[in-house]
Amino acid sequence: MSDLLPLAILLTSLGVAPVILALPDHWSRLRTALNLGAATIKVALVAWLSMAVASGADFGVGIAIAPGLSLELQADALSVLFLALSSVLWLLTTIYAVGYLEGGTDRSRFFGFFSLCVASTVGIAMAGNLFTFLVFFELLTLATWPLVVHRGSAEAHRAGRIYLIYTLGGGLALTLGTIWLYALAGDVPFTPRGVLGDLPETHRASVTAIFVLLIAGVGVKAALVPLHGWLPVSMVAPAPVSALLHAVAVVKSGAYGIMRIVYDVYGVDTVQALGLALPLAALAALTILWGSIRALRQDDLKKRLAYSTVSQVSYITLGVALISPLAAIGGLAHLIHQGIMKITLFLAAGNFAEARGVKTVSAMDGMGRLMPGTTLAFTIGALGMIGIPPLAGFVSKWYLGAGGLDVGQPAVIALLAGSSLLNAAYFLPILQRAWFRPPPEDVVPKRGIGWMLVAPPAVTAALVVAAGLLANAPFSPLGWTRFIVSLEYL
Amino acid sequence: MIAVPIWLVPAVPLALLVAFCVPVLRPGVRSLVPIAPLAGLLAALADPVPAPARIDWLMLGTEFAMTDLGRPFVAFTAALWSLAGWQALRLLRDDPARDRFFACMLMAMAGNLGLLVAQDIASFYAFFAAMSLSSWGLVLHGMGAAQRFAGRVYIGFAIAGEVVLFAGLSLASFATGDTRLAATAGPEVPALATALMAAGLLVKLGAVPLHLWLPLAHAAAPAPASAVLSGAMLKAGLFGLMTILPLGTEAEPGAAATLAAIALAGLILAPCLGLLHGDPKAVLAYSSVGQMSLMALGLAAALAAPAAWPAIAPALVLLAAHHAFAKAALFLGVPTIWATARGPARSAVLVLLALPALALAGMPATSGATAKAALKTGLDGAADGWLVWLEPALFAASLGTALLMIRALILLAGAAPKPDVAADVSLPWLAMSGLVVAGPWLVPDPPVTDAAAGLSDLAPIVVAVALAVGVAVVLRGARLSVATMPPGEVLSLVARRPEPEPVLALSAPVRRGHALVVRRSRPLTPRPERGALAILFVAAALAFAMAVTGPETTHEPETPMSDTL
Amino acid sequence: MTTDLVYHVAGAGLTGLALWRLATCRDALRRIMALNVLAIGIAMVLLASGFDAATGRTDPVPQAFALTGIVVLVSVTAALLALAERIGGRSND
Amino acid sequence: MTEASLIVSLPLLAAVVTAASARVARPVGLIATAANAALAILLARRVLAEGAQVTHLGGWEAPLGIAFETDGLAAVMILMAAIVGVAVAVQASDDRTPRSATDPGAFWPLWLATLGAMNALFLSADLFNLYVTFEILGLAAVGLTALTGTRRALRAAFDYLSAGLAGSLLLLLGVALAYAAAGQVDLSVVPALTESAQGRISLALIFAGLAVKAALFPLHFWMPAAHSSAAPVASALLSALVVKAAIYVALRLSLDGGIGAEPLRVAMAAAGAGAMLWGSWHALRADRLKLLVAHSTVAQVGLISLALGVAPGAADSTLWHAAVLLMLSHAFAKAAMFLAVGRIAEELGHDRISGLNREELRPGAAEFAFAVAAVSLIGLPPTAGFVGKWVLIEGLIDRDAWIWVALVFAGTVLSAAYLSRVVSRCLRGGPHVAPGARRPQWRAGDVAALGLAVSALLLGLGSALPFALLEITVT
Amino acid sequence: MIAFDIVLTLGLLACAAMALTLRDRTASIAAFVVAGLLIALSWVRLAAPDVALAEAAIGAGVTGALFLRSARRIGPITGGPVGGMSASIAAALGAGGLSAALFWAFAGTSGPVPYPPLVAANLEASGVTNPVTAVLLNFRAWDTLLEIAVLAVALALVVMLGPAPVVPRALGELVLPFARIVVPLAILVAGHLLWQGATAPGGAFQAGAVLAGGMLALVLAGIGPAGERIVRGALLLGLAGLAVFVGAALAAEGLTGRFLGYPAGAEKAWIIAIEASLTLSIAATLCLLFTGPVRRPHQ
Repeated sequence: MSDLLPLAILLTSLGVAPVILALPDHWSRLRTALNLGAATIKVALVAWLSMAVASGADFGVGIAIAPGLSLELQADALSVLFLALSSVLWLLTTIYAVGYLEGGTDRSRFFGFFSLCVASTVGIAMAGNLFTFLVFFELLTLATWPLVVHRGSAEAHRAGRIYLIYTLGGGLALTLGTIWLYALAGDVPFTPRGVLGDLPETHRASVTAIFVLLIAGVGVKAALVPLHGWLPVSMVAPAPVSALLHAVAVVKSGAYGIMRIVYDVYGVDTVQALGLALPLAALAALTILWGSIRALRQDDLKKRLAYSTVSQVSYITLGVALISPLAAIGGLAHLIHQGIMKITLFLAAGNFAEARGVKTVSAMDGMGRLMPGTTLAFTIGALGMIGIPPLAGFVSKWYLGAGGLDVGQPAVIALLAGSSLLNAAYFLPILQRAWFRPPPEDVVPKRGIGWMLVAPPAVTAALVVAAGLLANAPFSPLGWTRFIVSLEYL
Repeated sequence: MIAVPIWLVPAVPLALLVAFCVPVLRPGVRSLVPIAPLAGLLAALADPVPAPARIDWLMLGTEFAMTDLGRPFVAFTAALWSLAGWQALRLLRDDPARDRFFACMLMAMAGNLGLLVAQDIASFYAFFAAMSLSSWGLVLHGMGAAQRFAGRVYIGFAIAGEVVLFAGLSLASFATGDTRLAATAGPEVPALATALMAAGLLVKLGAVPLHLWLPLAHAAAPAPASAVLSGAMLKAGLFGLMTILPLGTEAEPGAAATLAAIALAGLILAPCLGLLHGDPKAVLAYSSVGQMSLMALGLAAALAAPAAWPAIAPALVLLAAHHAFAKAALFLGVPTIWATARGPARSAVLVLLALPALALAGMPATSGATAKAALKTGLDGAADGWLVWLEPALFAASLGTALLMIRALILLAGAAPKPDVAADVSLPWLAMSGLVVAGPWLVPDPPVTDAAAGLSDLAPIVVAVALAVGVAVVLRGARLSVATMPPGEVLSLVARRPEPEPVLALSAPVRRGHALVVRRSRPLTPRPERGALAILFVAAALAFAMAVTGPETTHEPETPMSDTL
Repeated sequence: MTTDLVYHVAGAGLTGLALWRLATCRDALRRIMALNVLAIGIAMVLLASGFDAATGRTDPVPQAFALTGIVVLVSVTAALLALAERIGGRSND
Repeated sequence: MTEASLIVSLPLLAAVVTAASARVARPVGLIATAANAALAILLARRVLAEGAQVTHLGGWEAPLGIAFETDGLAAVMILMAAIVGVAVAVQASDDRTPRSATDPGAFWPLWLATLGAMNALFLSADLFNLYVTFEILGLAAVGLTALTGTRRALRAAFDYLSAGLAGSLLLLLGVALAYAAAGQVDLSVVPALTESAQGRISLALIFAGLAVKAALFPLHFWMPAAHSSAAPVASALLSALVVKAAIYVALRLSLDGGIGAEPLRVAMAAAGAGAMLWGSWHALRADRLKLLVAHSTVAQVGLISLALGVAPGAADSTLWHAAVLLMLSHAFAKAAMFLAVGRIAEELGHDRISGLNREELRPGAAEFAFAVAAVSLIGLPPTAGFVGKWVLIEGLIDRDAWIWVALVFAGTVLSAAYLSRVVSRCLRGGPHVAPGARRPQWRAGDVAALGLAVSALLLGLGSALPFALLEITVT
Repeated sequence: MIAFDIVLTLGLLACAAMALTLRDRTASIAAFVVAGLLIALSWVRLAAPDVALAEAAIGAGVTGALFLRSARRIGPITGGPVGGMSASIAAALGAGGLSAALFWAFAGTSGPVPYPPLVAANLEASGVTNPVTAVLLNFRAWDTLLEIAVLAVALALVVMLGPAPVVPRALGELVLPFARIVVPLAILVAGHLLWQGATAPGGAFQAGAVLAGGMLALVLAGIGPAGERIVRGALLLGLAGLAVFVGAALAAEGLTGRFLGYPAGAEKAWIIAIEASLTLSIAATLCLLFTGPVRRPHQ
């Protein structure tokens, strides 16, 4: 059984998806039961898996597709990190989505594709080789598209079209890169410290070209600067979608992809030998600043958060690109921290929109008084993003800074400081409006929101605080990333 | 004495804060606010200093310890927080947004106490950030336009300071390789790291070029908050500097000169700008800037002559404690003034207020005198090069403070009473005044002072009184009134949108007749700030010239500017 | 030798003629007729190449092919004509 | 009774029975299709177990008699025809769907004849025999096209039959020339043909005939009208299976070295590329669903022939495997798509793309099947189309044929463009969805379409089986 | 004799050209039938008697009849030549080039001819002496089976399309006596051809065609009953041929283990039996292809 654990984790959501898709819309109790059941089982299985992986066991199950091609699922330390993030947050977001979509149309379709998305995210996490990664990467695009256009309005479809163009374009680049690599190197399993052997010497030009293609393909989802256009546009999607997918699942799979490519396909020293680390770091830095600057001017709350995601995800890319164990720890930890912080913000933003119809920053006056719980969660998330110490953001920024110095790039510290300032510049005004402005007189509660909408952001906010405070605990995200990096960099 | 675990010091306020979130517990917790810091006080006063505690799983491995440097700081900070909390309870009894105020206050209290006992970089920085961010809440409490403007300026400086401190700390911790706070003062820490850390802390200290937020914040915040802001939080900056600067190890002439220049600028500028303000709390704020610059001067001296550090350290601590109590007494006095109608009650209060004012001015037989004397003796040991100038600087400081005190008392005397302020606001103020009076006896081992020094202490006060009387006569004769200056002298120029006329907490005394600057017939809007601006740039240029030339070239002919002082 | 040469000419001629006609007329019936002529042409070429002038006999296998070709041709022609009638019957486009 | 002989004769017998009495047509048709599927599976297992077999009909050796070559390739194609056939039969058996105006039971004999002809074609190893099987296939396919009896369908059927006949006669001419040049007509003669000039001309004629039959780009004029006006079940069979027969024969000849001649390969590749671009362009501009799907067939056939064109004969075994896998995935996906289109047109009453989204009718299982089939057609993972394109591009990259890689990607992008036109319209609705909007209830057609679409998806995962079979092909 | 061939070829080409270019339908069909006959003659010249017989009966006879029927229903040719002169010139050049190439290719071939010796060697094992019948019914019986399948499918297609049935109008009084003579003669000739096929040119297809001719004469003369049941019977008979052939093939495999491998010794009997059933079914099919099925009630 132990070897089939990855498959079981994958099937908990992959198997449930078609069943939910087939359910008629008004069977909401059964659908919710299925959803929540699958989510809790998955979290339990992931917990068991992480315990096992921590004690050194490794898992692998695969089927051969064609001569030289096989779908492999494996669970190593890095995949458990991403697995934990996506499974826990999926449980919370499912609860939120059930509350959020009360009385909406096409709910079976929504939840069907929702669990399909998570299945593909889990698949991406547990991919054993580049081919499997590509398969689930594309599956993610297909599964997220109907969610982006879920509202069915013209604007949603415009966003859907843009989203599809970007992600399919990226998918094609990734496919070309992967096929080219397979043509040169045969099967490309993910093995710590790379698997290219002597290829970089013999085929230097094509290996570099492949790297560019792979990073471009994955970079679309990691929202690196020139390829980030789809993220703010797809904010038209309902709140749970933008929360789980555009802040956690899709964007993180892009960053995770970059990690896998740099660590497990090329290997850290090959990337450095090819001189590709610096441009990638520069691109990440550019994205960090660009995202924050654009976020300053967005009045729409979700768009501002979207641009902040664009900037924050590039911390991870920066951590990976700075070839140093400390930066790697920072980057990997930020994968988790940014996830829980950003989902708090998006869920809170969803509550504001749902309960009070507040969608823009200028309308946030006095929200602290009207919705204290959600605004507190939003504040914790925002402060975490800025990097205020007791919260999670500080820990990853601390390690990123240390990593930058370790590589002899003090500019990283300046970058981190600058971006913290920018983060403060676009988050603090919101907090100031929410807490220190009297609410407008004519506000009328649009819809009383139940516990299903309030609880998830509160829980994730608690996670943010815990991840920051208990950073040094063995099972905290930081502890786990140290365990991973020890494998990668030894 | 009972052994208080060291980690309890920041934990009690935090626990109260968490309890505060539960609505049903709120009234009970609110009344506990003044008692929260007492855990810190007990820890500080406990005879066997509580053992250091190391918690590995918290943040990046936190460590708490009551160092002998931190002990006095914790003591006076805790006392001050509890009295301010007590008065805040009374003052804001029927303010609808008081819960938010108390939440911010608890967080600031936890941050302030926490950073004094934190021994590792991450938790120090965490408590430091918590303190400055939550005090932003205190500044914004009034929710008026002035509060918003002050808040924006405050948070801008605070965040910039924090980010710079973060950069410095990470550079230092990387260089030394370990995360303990003490290590940041180590020899192998690069100069850039120390400079960055110092800059971050100087913002909190309120040193001159970075002081612009201080008067604004103090004027805008409610009185108890201002008391805590200037009394306890500024001292946190000093405490930080004392831990990160390599004091007592080797001479740092360059840094010492810069720090001295900043201090001198502050000493001279603070009184000038303070006098122009109509709001007593702003005047008191400027006096805090002056006092903090004095302490910075002490640090500069220690940097220049490391040998003198063992003498200067206790003096600085004493000076800090004395300034904390005196300034808090004055700030807590303001609501008392509002609560008492004009007449005999107010004059009694004014007399009682005169005590801390005089202490601040260095009146002999008050804690101020002892503190200044201690500083003088400490500085003597380092008499070389520009240190010679310290003597006149101390004199100027006392003179400036005295003038400011007089101005403040005059303003307070004329302040209109506010009916809605409860009478029992004065109790905490009385307690604080008691502490000020008992100051010299509380100090465990007062430095020895000779009688002669006592006389020379009196001189500045006498000169100040004379000057004040002279100016008053001249003004009354020419029927001129001093036009008050809008707060945030430089920043008010850059206000983007025409801020609505800031509604000051205290309306300036309206008097017919001519302003200092005769208004021309053309409806030119009065520009008193331009005058002040000129003074500002002159003083800064002087200070910079002083710094660049450095100690070995002092004997050249000074620039003419300094003679006119 | 010359006999099968003559019939090669005939076969090639018929094929060319049929193909030319196919390319230049739209009327259903004449197209069907052209296809028939084409088939006959091909059968002729096939049998001519199977004809052995020396023995005067033709290889039986191409004969079988030709026979099969004829039967297939008639069935397809019948189908084509049925379709043409159904279309033509309704209205002349 | 070996599976080979049974699989060939059973459909013909069933065709006769179903043609004889319309009353018993449906049950017999269903049983026959199921039996055929079982036989196909048995055949594949036998080939896997014992490798390729040659059965000489009537006991006569190759040049004189006709031989059945049941190797991996034939087994895969027969399996394809069987599975698609089962799904189509399931939809056709749903008698509530309005059948042809002429004769409700007419579908079954024509379908069984097509099935029998295809099985015979896949097994036969004789050029003339291929010609005769092509004739049966052509006639039956025309019958399917004319099933609906509308004027457009009849006109399209006429054009299809005349083009088909012209194609077959060209093929016959090629066979005749092959006989003249090499003296015999079984497949083993093909390598000899490539030496002499006459032989190469005969191969050229044969490929021209096949190109017409396969509707390859310049000779495809008849196909869009035929496939779009036929009944949904019919067009599913036409696009998915009948077109594949001609491509299969081209592949079989290339495997025997027939395609060695350079001009033929370049012609096929160029025609393929042209077809992709032309088909996609017209699909983008089509306003009716069936026309769009028909043009997409032209494009996909182009892709497959491109794969064949660039594979330099049997020596390089990976590229033609890709072509076969592309054929398989296209067969499943296109059949599913046509069945889905049929169901959509039935529910909506029309198949105009612009009118796809009607407020009172929410998208049902058919739209979902269409979407899944679209994913397989575009060639996104994990479908068989993706694996096929993967193997193709990997082979091309090995050969540094970058132009063709670019073309394949262009084809993918274009297909994504014109298919997303349709799928995005199915998801419209949003706020103004009528409250009483119902979802079409499930019908046999939905089950068939969804089954096929999902099998196209799963074929990607299970493509180890076809690859194993293709290993056993006799070259 | 070469002169005869040349004249025959020229005549053939002329008739074909007339058939394809004349605008009057009946004239072109007449030319087509004459061409068919000339082609039958050329098959004789090319020593392929079986093919000549089939060509005459099916190529000229049945096809001509079908054309005449359709011509009457479709009406005169409308519309001018397609695409103007330049298109036809281009088409002419193309066609000319291709036919020249074909001629060169076919004339130039002198490759090996393995079939005649093989057929000769296996002739007596095939159970019949006529090599063509041996090839058709034994060596390549599979081709013939599929050919019958083509016929059956065509029949099914035509039945499905359901064109209007031929309504025999009175064709004058000569038709009846003509039919009285022709029908029995046709039956006799068909029987002879069938039996002779085993040893000499003849066989199922030629016999079937002649029989079909006889039936057509009956139908046209209006003598034969045109009732629904008779037509259904003919349809079943038409389809039965394929069923019998496939059944025989499977039975043969049951007996000898070889698909279409007739049991040793009894090949002639099996072939004759199959040929008999084929003759009947071909006759019925061809007749139905011409007359078309009875109008379906819901038409």
